[in-house]
Parts: sequence; structure tokens; C-alpha cells
Amino acid sequence: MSNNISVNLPEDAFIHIDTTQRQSEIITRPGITFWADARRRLFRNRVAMTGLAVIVIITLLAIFVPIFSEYTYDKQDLSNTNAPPSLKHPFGTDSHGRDLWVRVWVGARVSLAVGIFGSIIPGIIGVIIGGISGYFGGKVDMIIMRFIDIVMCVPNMIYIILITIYIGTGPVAMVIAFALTGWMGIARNVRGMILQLKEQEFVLASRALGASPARLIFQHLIPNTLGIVVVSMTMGVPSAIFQEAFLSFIGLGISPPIPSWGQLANLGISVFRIYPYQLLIPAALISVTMLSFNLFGDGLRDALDPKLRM
Amino acid sequence: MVKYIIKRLIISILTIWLLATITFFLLRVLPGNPFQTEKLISVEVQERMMAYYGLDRPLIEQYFTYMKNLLRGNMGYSLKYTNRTVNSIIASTFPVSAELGLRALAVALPLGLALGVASARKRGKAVDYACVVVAVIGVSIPSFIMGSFLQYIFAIRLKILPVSQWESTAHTILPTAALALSLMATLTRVMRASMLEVVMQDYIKTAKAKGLSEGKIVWSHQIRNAMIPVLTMLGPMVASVLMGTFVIEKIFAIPGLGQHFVNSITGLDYTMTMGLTVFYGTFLVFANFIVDLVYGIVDPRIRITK
Amino acid sequence: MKERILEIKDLYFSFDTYAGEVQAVRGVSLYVNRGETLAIVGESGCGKSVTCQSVMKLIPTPPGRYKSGDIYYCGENITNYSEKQMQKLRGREMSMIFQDPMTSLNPTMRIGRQIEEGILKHEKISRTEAKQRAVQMLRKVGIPDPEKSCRRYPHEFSGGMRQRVMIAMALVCNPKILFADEPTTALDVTTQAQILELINGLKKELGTSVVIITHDLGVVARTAERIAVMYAGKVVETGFARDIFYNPMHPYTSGLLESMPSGNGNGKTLTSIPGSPPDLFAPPEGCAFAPRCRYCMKICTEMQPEITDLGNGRSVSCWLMHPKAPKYKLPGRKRKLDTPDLKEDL
Amino acid sequence: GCTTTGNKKDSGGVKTETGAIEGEKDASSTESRLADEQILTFVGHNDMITLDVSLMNDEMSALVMYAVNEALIRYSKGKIIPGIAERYEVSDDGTVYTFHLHDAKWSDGEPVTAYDFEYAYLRLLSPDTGSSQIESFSSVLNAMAYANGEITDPSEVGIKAADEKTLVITLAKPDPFFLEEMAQGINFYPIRKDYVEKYGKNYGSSPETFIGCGPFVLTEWSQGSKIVMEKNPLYWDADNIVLEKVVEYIVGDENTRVGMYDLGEVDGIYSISAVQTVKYSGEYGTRAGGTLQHLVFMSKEGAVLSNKNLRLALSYAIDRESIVKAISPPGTVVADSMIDPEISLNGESIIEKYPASSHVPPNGDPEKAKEYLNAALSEMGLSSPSELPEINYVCLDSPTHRAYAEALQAQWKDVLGVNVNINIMPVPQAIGSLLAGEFDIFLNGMSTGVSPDTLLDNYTKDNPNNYAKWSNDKYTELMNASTNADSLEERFTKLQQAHQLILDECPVAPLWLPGTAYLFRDYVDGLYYGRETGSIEFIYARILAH
Amino acid sequence: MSGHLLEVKGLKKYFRVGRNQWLHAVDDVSFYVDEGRTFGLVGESGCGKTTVGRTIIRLYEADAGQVLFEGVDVHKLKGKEYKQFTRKIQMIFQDPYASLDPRKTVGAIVGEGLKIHKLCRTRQEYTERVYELLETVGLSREHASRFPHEFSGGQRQRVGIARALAVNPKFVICDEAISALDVSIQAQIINLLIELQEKFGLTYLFIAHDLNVVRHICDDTAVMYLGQIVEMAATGELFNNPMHPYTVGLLAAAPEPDPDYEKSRPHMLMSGEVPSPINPPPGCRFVSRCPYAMPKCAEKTPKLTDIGNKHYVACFKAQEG
Ligand SMILES: Nc1ncnc2c1ncn2[C@@H]1O[C@H](COP(=O)(O)OP(=O)(O)OP(=O)(O)O)[C@@H](O)[C@H]1O
Ligand SMILES: Nc1ncnc2c1ncn2[C@@H]1O[C@H](COP(=O)(O)OP(=O)(O)OP(=O)(O)O)[C@@H](O)[C@H]1O
Ligand SMILES: [Mg+2]
Ligand SMILES: [Mg+2]
Repeated sequence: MSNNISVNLPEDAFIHIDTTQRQSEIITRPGITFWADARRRLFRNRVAMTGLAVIVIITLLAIFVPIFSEYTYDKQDLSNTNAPPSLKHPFGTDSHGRDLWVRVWVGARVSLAVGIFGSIIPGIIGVIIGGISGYFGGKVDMIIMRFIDIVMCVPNMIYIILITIYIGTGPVAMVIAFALTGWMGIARNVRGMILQLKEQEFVLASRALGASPARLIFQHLIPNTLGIVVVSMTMGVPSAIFQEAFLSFIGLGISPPIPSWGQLANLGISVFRIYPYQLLIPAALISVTMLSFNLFGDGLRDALDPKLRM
Repeated sequence: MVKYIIKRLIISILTIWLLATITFFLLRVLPGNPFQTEKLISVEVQERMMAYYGLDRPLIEQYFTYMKNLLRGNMGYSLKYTNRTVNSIIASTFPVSAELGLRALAVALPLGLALGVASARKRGKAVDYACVVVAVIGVSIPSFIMGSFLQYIFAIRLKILPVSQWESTAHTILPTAALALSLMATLTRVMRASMLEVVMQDYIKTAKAKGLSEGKIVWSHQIRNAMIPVLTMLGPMVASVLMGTFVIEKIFAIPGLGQHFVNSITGLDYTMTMGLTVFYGTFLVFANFIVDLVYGIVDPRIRITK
Repeated sequence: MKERILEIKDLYFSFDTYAGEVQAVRGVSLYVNRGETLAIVGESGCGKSVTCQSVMKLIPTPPGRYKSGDIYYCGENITNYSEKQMQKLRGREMSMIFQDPMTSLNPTMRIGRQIEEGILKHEKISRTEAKQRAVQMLRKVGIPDPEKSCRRYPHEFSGGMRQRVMIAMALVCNPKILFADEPTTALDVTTQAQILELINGLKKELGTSVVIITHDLGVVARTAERIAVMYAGKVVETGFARDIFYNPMHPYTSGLLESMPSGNGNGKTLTSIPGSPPDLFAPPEGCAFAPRCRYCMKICTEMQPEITDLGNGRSVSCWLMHPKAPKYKLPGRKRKLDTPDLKEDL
Repeated sequence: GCTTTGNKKDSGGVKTETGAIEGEKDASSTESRLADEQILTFVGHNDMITLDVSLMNDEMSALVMYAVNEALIRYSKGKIIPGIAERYEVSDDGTVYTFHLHDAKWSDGEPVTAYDFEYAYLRLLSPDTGSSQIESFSSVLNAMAYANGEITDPSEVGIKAADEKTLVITLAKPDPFFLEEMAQGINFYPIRKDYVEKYGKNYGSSPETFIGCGPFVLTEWSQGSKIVMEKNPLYWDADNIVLEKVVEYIVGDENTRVGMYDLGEVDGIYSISAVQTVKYSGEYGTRAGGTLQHLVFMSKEGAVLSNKNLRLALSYAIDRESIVKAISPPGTVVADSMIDPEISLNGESIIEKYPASSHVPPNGDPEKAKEYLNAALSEMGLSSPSELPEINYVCLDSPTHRAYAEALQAQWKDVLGVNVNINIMPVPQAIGSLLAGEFDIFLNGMSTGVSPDTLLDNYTKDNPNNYAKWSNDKYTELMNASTNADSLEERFTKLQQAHQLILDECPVAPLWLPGTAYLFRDYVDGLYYGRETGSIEFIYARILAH
Repeated sequence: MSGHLLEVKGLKKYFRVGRNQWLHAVDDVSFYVDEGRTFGLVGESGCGKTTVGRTIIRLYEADAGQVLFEGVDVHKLKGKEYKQFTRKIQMIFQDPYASLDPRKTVGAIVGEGLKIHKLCRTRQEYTERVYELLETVGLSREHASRFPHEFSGGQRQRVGIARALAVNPKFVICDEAISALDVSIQAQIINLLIELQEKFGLTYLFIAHDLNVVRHICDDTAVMYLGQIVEMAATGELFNNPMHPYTVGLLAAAPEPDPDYEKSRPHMLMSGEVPSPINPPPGCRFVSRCPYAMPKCAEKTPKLTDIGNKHYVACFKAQEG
């Protein structure tokens, strides 16, 4: 089925050449590393980037609005309380006549910080403990799991009050409270998945290479649970935000008059039928931020999933 | 297996005992005493009350008395509801909370899993983003806001459902919905993440090669393999949901157990706190026990019984 | 002419990956007749599995992508079949034994159920009947104690046993065409013989066509009527088994046949084709085999060879087939028995 | 009775001599049409805790108890009216009170006897009961000694049923406020001994384990959710009771309560918060009194606030009026002294009769505050307020306390430039800090009681309830002189001087008497509010046609 | 103490598959391998070859018996010693799909051993070594940044081989290491293994089904059947003079890469039901399928005995001669 071109080929085309010496001219494709590539794909993910952009915008507002505003978050004006949104006060004022626009962005500082640390720190603790428990199994697992059962059941308030006694109050104490009360869920989850993974052959293969338990746990097992861990952590953000409000309410967290989104929402709910804006604004901000975190988290998860590498 | 179950049962009892002991002593480390209320009672009366309730005895003695009673199933009288036993309070409020919790779970579990599955299968499509939005709203708007919102819209504005109380089925709809939404949201997200790990597995290809329909593949191959994280969550989730939810109960005026969990500890009602902790602990320990057993059924590679 | 149950025409299939396109299949044309066995052999990574899986549309798209080409099943163009339509074909009409028995079995489902599932999907029979069929099938593939084994999980089986479970699963619905992707790699020769016999029986009884991918040339010799040799995403040579074995015309085929351990020499180095196959990210302009080819010519590195049809179902894609090219007699397998009816002309 | 819009308090009629109790149950003069169904439903925020009179110490239990049981005398519409006792006598020396009972019946038909009262009171006092309310009986002869186990024979206590129909109560010394205490107190109801014996510790924990002799019978109590009372046909004064049934829902969430009201599911809300009044302006009523919220300044040696001028500066910097207006529940009244103006004897307000010569300025006095501050700073050897040591404001974890704290904090900062740290704590811990003296400022709300010295008594030297740890010999002397005074006149003058002293020294700074707003449809007629109990009295209410 | 590099003595490994049901995966297996030799292990699929291999490197705990490596009981090693041991002995896994961590790049998988045993001093050296290993097994350095699922079966298997060779082990257990490779690459790998053996004196336990390959590469060969070794001898001796009926059947079943021959010769299938390894009855395990079965075969288990020439057989008939 030779066509014309091949028939008309010149004779010298068929001269034998020695290929054994020749380096085969493979055009090497860019040697891109996994991380660089993951980053690139993350940046190409439009939805995830939108999420990131929103987070960045909110962060910038949180940083700059309080600096450049004519009001401060604690300046009260008892003669102008609960004023509806207006040009002077874009988000209105609260029950003490404080400008909510500034308070919301000061609150954003607190809540973003708390949300992120409050989910990452317990997340890391949970991953480590869950990893150890799941990998070693047997007695170790039994002890850690029963310990978790106990920690989960003892009322949180007890730890919280004990923290105030031994550590005092303030942001650090609050983070410790998060760390103490928030790690169990992730730990159990990681443990469950590791139980499922640990007998798989790739783990055996690594073990046969002499990999230490730490290596197996952190290099092989945990990366394979990352999808769930990322999701659990992003879900931990809003719960940290509201937990902050609760902790602050009982005096462990940020002391008044510094606001936070959780606190603003808590106050807002009690007046939402009269001054709906006082609830809707913080609630909407929390939701939008959370949505952004989740979209970004999903994008991150996809970027890190080798099977979705495209 | 039987041996393992027996062993676990014994360990569970030990765990509960340990829990009770730890809680007992931790509670006593807390400053303040149960008779200090916002309405100040004079110091003399407070001391008298402490003596009356035996709280002035040596701690160890109190501990042994409590444990002895606990063994007999007697959790003592509440310090706040002075003439009601902890047992009777739990007995009257737990069924309500449990009913609400079960209703919410019955809604949230299938729905959450279904949305999670749909979301994962249509990753990156509109369905997925819709699920993300629903889930995020469920997670980031806590039930105290969600409950009030639902109530405002459906009961007060539209007047199609009762505002509060726990009487007829219609009364259960809003609280169930409010509670279910947050549970569902969590389940959706976890299920989605978990499913994403499964949909790309080779055995899905095998199932497809057998000619199975998508639905069948999801149902009998994917879900089960994605169940472990969901199951893990389900243990504590069921336990805590059955114990009631303070805010939902408050918003919808449901006479459940949830309020006591908050009030007893903030009011330093020792006996009530102890009782609730032990009760909840028992539930949780057994829920996690069952989860561990179910692990082995769901994924035979998991062998906890070793 | 025999009925062509499957015909692939100039199929291109790629994977879109992060760093570019992997051209896994680059213009494969094949056909399988009813009741016939076609063996696909070739370099590891040359696209054999992808070809078969893309016929059954089992590769998720993305990352996979059909670029061009047509697939005919029983004369019907199924290239654009929807997922629903494919579901009707899969399992009953065409089925597949996957290369990897461990990850291709659902780890959380008893193997009995995994087999039954296919039967229940395609045949209107009861659970118990399906179960019996599954047990029967397991017995046929030589799984000890099939009744009990049915209730066990994949991880409790040895590699070969899992592979046999895969086989049982693929065969249980008596498909019209069977893609067997290295079905016996993990089996010892006695079990292998049993399996090949089983497939053979199916062929005889029901006229099943088989596409078998294997590296074991012994198995090829035993089962295949026709052979397709693939290299770097292309079919470089097809023809009847004996033609290919005794008279290879593509240097790769010849090299492959030479690489076999002869069976009696101990300690000697084996002949192998030097070099390594090209990366399918950027297949070379010319013949993909050229850099490793003993007979390489200038043209080989510049232009892709045409497919030369030599008649008798034989076609070769090599510049050596060109009238202007020098003629070589490529070494093939020596025949053990003397069967005179083979022409040794070129 | 207290300030209630629309229902200005009448002066109570207390006769020191023998006399009938002024029994004016005004069958409302404006005889409007009554609705066919006399059912009152309303929604409250807390459940009652117990119906055991001896143990009861909360507002909601008191509310129900007032309807389902009846003490010797009732306090209604600011007056003492007959209860189970049709009349009483007081001995000349003012120590022996003899109550004569009329023929009343328990809701099961058994007669109510003086023994039921004797039993109830002695039970409350008995150390075996564990009541927190013994102080209600503090003026009764030997009552405290019995309660504290110093004497074990109950017959030595001054509470005795002379016969079925006569109860004699002997006081240790005359107490002009004793009757007021009996009428307003929540622990003076009778108890049926057989019920207590039958149900033991469970007595009073459900409708079945409780029996009363009041105008209503408790028929349903589903804990945490609903209380239903129906009219008691056996009630001695049943003719004057119009309501057939009262239903109280218990709903913790304010939005829900308001929603129920809006939808007409209930006729009223027991109390609503300040913000809600915005929506119902003109519809709600308010009540106040009974409690005085005041700042406690830690005045012990070495504390920052041991400096009197600094304390005064803080007190004078507060603009009480605007805080009350902006934040407090409606009905809240700014307090300028430590004595509740409602406390009165024979219809005369004590504070009006014996006023303090200087008051705390209701709108604050920034000038004076700064003067005090400067004085304080120079005394402390500091040049600016920023050099002051940290001032620790311990605040209860309730939204209102928090709102107050923030408002005060802002004013101190604005007016004085003084930074105050707010340290929020859960109630038991906050009170713990208060008792342990681990605070600088504490906003305390205390019941003002029925007598003017209730609050002031605490601040004598070494009193365990002297939260400010303020020790002033002169004040202690004055207070002792007042307590041991022979005449009322002397008692009140000494008290007046002590009061003045405490205002000048400022270990405590009065803030306001918090009010409560309630919301009832206007067809609900005849509701009153008890001052001491702070609760609604609905027993004489009627539903008008609407 | 014996001078053997690896000695397996009376090894047993049972799996629990139900209440009181034990699957006798490996039932009393003994053999030894001397340094620098290649020991072949062939046998029926599911007879316990993989289990033997895994038990040797302690991925499974033995139920009975000993594994002596350099005279030391492997199952008693602890911590550091075990880590040392894993450097000396490596396994190439049978399943190339499941044995690669799906979340690690091939480069990281191959280089893991280097990291664990700290075999490279610089990052540069490490990368070079990984590339070198990949190229040794016929992959290219570009593959290093790819993930396992992007590879074909054969390519994955080569990754597995590279991983095992990375740490320069003394002893390699090749569990069907080359079965997924095409013959040309198979030849390359076999050549590589032989070359390494010649250069560094490596020792192999070679588990395979391809008898031609076994014959080509192994010095000694053992045939397993249902958890037991039934015949063991020098490879030439075994292939030329098979004594056990199972071995005979096995050799006869091997297909030849010769279509005419294959299609014309009769194919003998082993008849009879395959016995279950779960609680197997006493007696010779092959009895149900043995054409020469005698009554006593069903009652007593034949012992593995030397019938001369270091040819061990566990068959009454063969032993009787
Ligand atoms: N998901 C994927 N993403 C990227 N490339 C892939 C993917 N799957 C396969 N490939 C590439 O496609 C080519 C063909 O793979 P295929 O599995 O068809 O090989 P094969 O001929 O079956 O080889 P083997 O005999 O080793 O199984 C290989 O080079 C492989 O790297
Ligand atoms: N985890 C396990 N649980 C239960 N049984 C097992 C397990 N692993 C292996 N087995 C059983 O042990 C026996 C031996 O398995 P093994 O994998 O050692 O066989 P093999 O000789 O390697 O076979 P193949 O050549 O097919 O890979 C088989 O019957 C198998 O079913
Ligand atoms: Mg393949
Ligand atoms: Mg094996």
C-alpha cells in the first residue's frame, strides 16, 4: 500500500546507519517537579483561584480598613446605637453605637487567625496521634482510642476552665483550648483510614525496605488520607470561628471590646428580627469565607491527587 | 471474635470507670461551688449547703460513695433540680432528644451520602458546586442561626409549621431540618472526599467491564469502599446527636437532654454533670466499639480483633 | 471471508497529562474474526492494554482521549456509543481479563459476589443459580474448595488465584469477544494449561473470539491463530502465528523472538534488544524502533514507515519492506517439527 | 408591688395592732365584657426547678407556687391581703405574731391547718432538709440556731401551732419588716406532711408529688416545656378567681418567644429583652426593683482601688443615664444610693425619709471625676493614668453583664483615660473570684430585700460577705448601733449616717435597679408583679373579650 | 552454625480464615541458599511461594520454624538490627500495581531505600543514583517524576525491581519479578541480575512460573505444592530427571514458543479436584491428582528425603525407586 512519496524516495535514504553508538534523540519533556506542577495546576483551577482571591481580599480588608477608618472598633456613641447601614456607617452601628464596618474587619482579623490556627493545630495533632494509633494497632491503638473516648466525653468546659486556671486567658490559652478539644475527630478518621491502608502492599514494600514506622506513617499512610484530612480541616475553620465566640463569651478568648465574627453573629442572632443587618453581615461574611476556603481546599486536594494530574 | 468482644466489653467498662473517675476529680478541681449562683447566697448558707450535700467530706470518701452508688445505677440527686434524681431527668428527657436525633440522622445520613456521592461523581461540574455551597452553608452557618432562620421563614412568615414545642409530627419538622442540615453538610463533604479516592480505583474499571450500570457501581462498589471515614464520624456523631443539641432544643423549646449538658456544667451541678458524662460516655464508648466492629465488616482487610 | 467481529481502524488514543500528551496508541488497526484468537505481543508499555481498554471504553476520559479512528463491533461502528449503549455490550458481548488482579478486584466484596454480579446483570436468573454458576466457574479455573472460596476476599488469595478469579469473572457470561490482558502471567504452567484449555473450550463451543495479550510466546504459540506485534503505540507487524514465529519480517519481532531463553543453556547471557523504547510523550519522527534497530536506515529516522500489506493477512510496517531497501533474512524461531507446507520465500 | 407602668404601687396596709388584713380584691371597677374562654397562655424562659417550698429559691418556681399554693398572707398589688390567715395579732412588744386561719382546704379536700405551716417552716429550717432559704426566718426566735444545728429541739424554735387554726410565731426581737418578709418571701407556704413522707426526696418534683391549697391546681408539668394549671374549685376564695386555666410554655430562645407572641400562640411573654421593646414600643410594660446592681471596688490594702479617690473617679465618670437608656432593659431605674427607694415602712419610703446628703450623679460628672483622678494619681505618685497598675474587671458571662462592662470600660477610657481589663468568667468562677477577692471591679446584682439594711449589712468589718474587703471601723460601729438600736428612729438615723459614709468612701458604687419588660396582649387584664419575687401574679387576671 | 547465607527451617505460616479454620499457606518448609547462588522456587499457583518469601523478610510472622540469615534468626531481630537486615535482603513484589504507593512519584519510590539507609551523601548524588537505577531497568529519567498509575504493568514491575536493587542488597527475593515483562526486557533484566550476581556475589531466591527462565538462571530449584516442598535438586538434575509426579506434570505442561509444535502436541491436563489448603487432611497433598497414588499416600505424609545426588523428593513412589 505504498504511496507515491515513498516510491520516489532517493536511494541514499536506504543506507544502513549504525544506531548502537548513537544516543537516541529523545526530546526530554520539561522535568517538572511534583510540587511545582501541583502549584501550576492549582493556579490553573479557576474556581480554586476565585476562592483564593476572595480570601486575599478579605484579608486585605481586615488589615487596612481598621487602619484607615475614621472610627475605631471600641469608640462608642451611646446616642447613636443600632443605627441602620448608612453612608457614615456602611454596616450600621451596634448596641453600643460602635461602627460595625470597622468592627467587622477587626473581627475578621481575629476570626481568620483563629479559624486557621484553630483548625490546623488540632488537625496536625489529630493526624499524628491518629497515624500512630492506626499504624501500631493492637495495644497502642486500644490505649489511644480509649483515651480519645475519654477525652471526648469529659465536658469541654472542664478543660477550658482548667486552662484559665493554669495558663490564664487570652489568645494563646484559646489556641490551647482548641488544640485540646479539637483533635479527636481527625485522629479517629486518620486512624480509620490507616487501618484500611496499612496492610496494603505498598506499605509492606516500604517496610521491607526498612522504613521506620515514622516514615511509613508520615510518608506513605498519611499522604493517602490527605483528601479527608483537608476536608476535615476546612470544616474545622467555621467551627473554630464559632468556638472562639463561645470561648470568648466565657472569658477564655479575646477580651472585650475586641470583636470577632463569631461574637458579632452571636450578638446578631438575638436582634435579627429587629436589626437583621447585624446578623446578616457577619453570617454572610463567614459563609463566603468558608465557601472560598472550601473551594480552595477542593482545588488543593485535586492538585495534590496524582490521579487527577492533567 | 467472641473473645475479642468480651475483651472489648471489659475494656469499655474500664474506660467508663476511668472516665467517671477523671471527671469526678477534675470537676472538683474547678473553682467555685455549685451553690454560687448569680443570685448571691451568703457564705454561711453556702457552707451549710456544702455540708448538707456531703461536699465537705474528704474527696476520696465522696468518690467511693459516688462510685458505690454508680455501680448500683444510682447517680444521685441533681444539685440544681434539688428533688429530682439524675436518673429521672435523663429518663424523661433522653427519649425526646434521641427521637429528634434519630429523625435528623434518618434524614441527614441518606441525603448527605447521596449528595456526597453525586458531588464526587460530578467533580468540577455544577452539581458539585451546588453541593459544596449547600454543605458550606450547613457547616458555616451554625444551627443557632439556621434554626432561627428556618423558624422565622417557615413558622413565623409562611405560617406553615409550628414555631416550637415537641408535640405532633409537624412540630418535629423544623428542628429535624435544622439539625439534619448541619449533619448532612458534614457527611456530604466527607463522603465526597472519600468517594474521590475510590472512583479512580482500578476495580471500578472491572465493575464497568462487567457491564454494570453506573448506579449499581456506585451502590455496590464505591460506597462501601468509601465508607470508612463516614463510619468513623458516625460513631461520635450518633452518640452526640442522640444526647441532644442545646441550641436546637433551646430554639424550638424541646424538652431534651441537650440543655442539661450545658447547664449542669456551667452551674457546677456535680452529680448531674457526672451522670451525663457517664451516660454519654457509655453511649460513645459503645458507639465507637460498634464502629470498630463494623470496620471489619465493611473492609475485611481491617483486623482490629488481633 | 470470515466474519469480523471486531475491527479497529487507525485508532489514536492519548492521555492528557500534566506535562503534555502521552500518545499511548498511535494509529492501531486490527481486526478479529469470529472464533479466532488474536495475540497482541510487544514491548512493555507499547499500548497493548490501552488499545483493548479503549475498545471497551474503560479508560476515564479525561485523562484519556479518543483522538481519531473507528471501532466496529459486529460491523457496527461503536466509536460514538454512549455509556448506556456500552453497558449493554460490556460483560455479555465483550469482556475483559485485566492485567492486574489485585487492584482490579474490589477489596471489600467477597469474590463470589463479584462474579455473580456480572451474571445477574446480564441473565435473568436467581441469586442462588448465579451463585452456583460462580462456584462452577471457580472450580473450572482451579480454585480449591470453590464453595468456601466464594466467601473469601481478594486479599486472602495468592496472586495467581486472584488472576483466576478475574478470569472466572470475565468468562462467566460467555462473552462473544474476550480481551485477555496477560491472563496467565501469575499462573504456574499446569494451571495455565488448564485456563488456556478453558478458553479454548469456550472458543470451540460458542465461537468466542479472543484477543490475548501476553509476553509468554509459548502461550502465543499455543493459542493464537494470528498475532499482532506492537511497538510504541503502533502495530508493526501482523500475520498468522506461524508466519510471525518462523518468519518475522520486522526487526522488532525478530529481536523479540531471539530474546527468549532457549531452555537449556544455563548462565549464558540472553540476547536482548539494546536500548529502551521511546517515550510516548514525544515519539520520534521516524520509525519508533529505529534507534534500537540493527537494520536501521537513514530514512527510518526521518519518516514513519508505511504499512505494507503482504497478503495472507500479513502486513508489516517497516522501511525494509520498501522495494529500494536492502533485503535481509531476519532470524525467527526454529521449528521443532518439520511441517513442509510453509513457504520460505520473501 | 413595684414600678409598673399603669399600675402604680399602692402603699401596703400593715397594721401593727390586731386587725384584719386589708382585703381589697378589687373586682375590677370597669366591668368590661369577659371572653368566653378564660385561658391565659404565656411564655417564659426558664422552667421552674422544684415545688418543694423548703428548697425553692428561683423566680419561676415562685411564680407557679404563688398560684398553686397559698401562704398565711398574700402580697398583691403592693398590698398585704389575707391568705390562709383571716387575721393576725401582734403582741405589744412586737415579738409575737398570732395568725388565725380560716377554713381553707387542700386541693384534695383535706383542711389546711396551722400544723401544716408549722411543719413547713420547721422542715425548711431543719438541717436535714438542705434548704438555702433559712435566712428568711432569721428574725424568728432560735430559728438560725436550729438551722445551724446549735439546738436540736424544734420546739425551742419560735414557730408553734397553738391549735388547728392558730399559728404563733415568736421573734427574737421586734422586726418591723417581718410581715413584709412573710408576704413577699417565697418560702412561707404550707406543706402536707403526708406527701413529704410518701414521696420523700421526690416531693414536689411533679404534679403527682405535690399538693397545694392555692387558687390553681398544677395539672401538667412537662419539664423544660410546659406547665398547666387549672382553677381549683376548692379554693376558699374561688369566687374571685376568673381564669379557668393557665398555660405557661417554657422557651429558652427569645426569637422563638417573640415569634409565638406574634403568631398569637400565646397571650404574653414573661419578659422580653431591651431590643425587642423597640418592636413593641407602646405595647410592653415594665417592672423594676428588688435588685440593685452596683460596682464592688476591691478596697483592701494593696489593691489598686484601695485609693478612695480613684474609686470615686471611676464612679463619677459613669454616665449612668445614657447606659441605662442605650443598653438596659426598659424599666431600669438609675440608682443614686445603696438603698432601694421602694423599701418602705408604713407607706413611707425609707430613703425619702432619711436621704443621703450627697448622691452619685446620674449623668456622671466628668469634671469631678478628673479631679478625683488627679488627686488619686498624685497620692499614688503617678503622673498619668497610663501608669496605673492593671485594673481587672471580673464580669459574669452573661450578655447583659458583658454589655455593661464594655460600656463602662469605654466611658472610663473616654473620660479618665483609664484602661480597664475585662475578664469574663462563667458564673461559679466569677462568684468564686468575688468571694476570694481576686478582682478590682465587680458588677454585682443583689436582692435589696425588704429592709433597708440588707445590702449595707454586708460591708461591716470582717463580714464574710464584705466583697470589697473594705474595713472601716466607723461604718461598722454605725451599723452595729443601727442594728442594736432601741427605736426605729435611732435605727434609721444611724443607718443614714452609715449610708452616707459608704457613699463617700465608695467601696461600692450604685448603678441602677434593673427592670424587666413584659409583653401581654391588652385583653389580659389584672396582672400584677411581685416585688420581692419579681414574678407575675396572674391569679386575679381575666381575659377580656377581644 | 551452618555456613549458608539463608537457611529456612521448618517454616510454617497459617492464615486464619474462619472460626477454627486455618489455611496452611506454608507448612513445614526447609531449604537453604548459599551465597552467590540462585535458588528457584516454582509450584502451583497459591501453593505458598509468596508467603515463604514474605515470611523470610518478616512481613509475616512465622507460626513455627526459623529463618536464619547469616546464621542469625531473622524473626528475633529488633530495631536497628532489623533495619540493617532490610538493607541486606530485599524483595521484588509480585504485584507491581499494589506495591507502589499511588501518591509517590516513581523517583521517590525508587529512591526511598537510599533515603532510609542514608546511602547518598548529597542531593545530587541521590538524583543521579535514582536516574541510574531507572535506566538500569530500562526506564528513562523522565519517568522519575511520574506516578505509578501512569505506567503500564511492565513498567511498574521495573520500578519495583529498581527499588529493590537500590540499596545494593546481598540477597534478593524475586517474586515473579519478570512475569509482566516482555521477553526482550525480561532478557535485559535477567542479564542484569546475572551480571550483578557475578559482580557483587548476589544471592537470589527466584520465584517464577516461567520454567525456561528458571532453568536458565537458577542453580537449585525447589518445587512446592500446597504449602510444602515436594522436590528439590540442582536445576539441571531436576529438569532432566524429575521424580515427583507433580514436577513431571509441571514440566510437561510448559508451552513451547513454537506454534506448530504447540498445536500438534497433546496437552495433558492434570486431573482431579484441587485440594483445599484449609485444614488439609494428613497424607500426601498431591494424592487427589496423582496418577500413581497408592493407599498409603492418603494416610501418611511423605518426608522430603535425599534420593541421592542431593535430589530431595517427598514421594513414596520416588523414594521407593
Ligand atoms: N493514565 C495514564 N496516564 C498517562 N500515561 C499512561 C496512562 N496509562 C498508560 N499510560 C502510558 O501509555 C502507554 C501504554 O500503556 P499500556 O498499559 O497500554 O502498556 P502495555 O502495552 O499494556 O504494557 P505492559 O505490557 O507493560 O502492560 C505507556 O507508556 C504508559 O506509560
Ligand atoms: N492474608 C491472607 N489471608 C488468608 N489467606 C492467605 C493470605 N495470603 C495468602 N493466603 C493464602 O495462602 C496461600 C498461599 O498464598 P501465596 O500468595 O503464598 O501463594 P503463591 O505461591 O505465591 O501463589 P501465586 O503463584 O499464585 O502467587 C493461598 O492459598 C492463599 O489463599
Ligand atoms: Mg498492559
Ligand atoms: Mg505469589
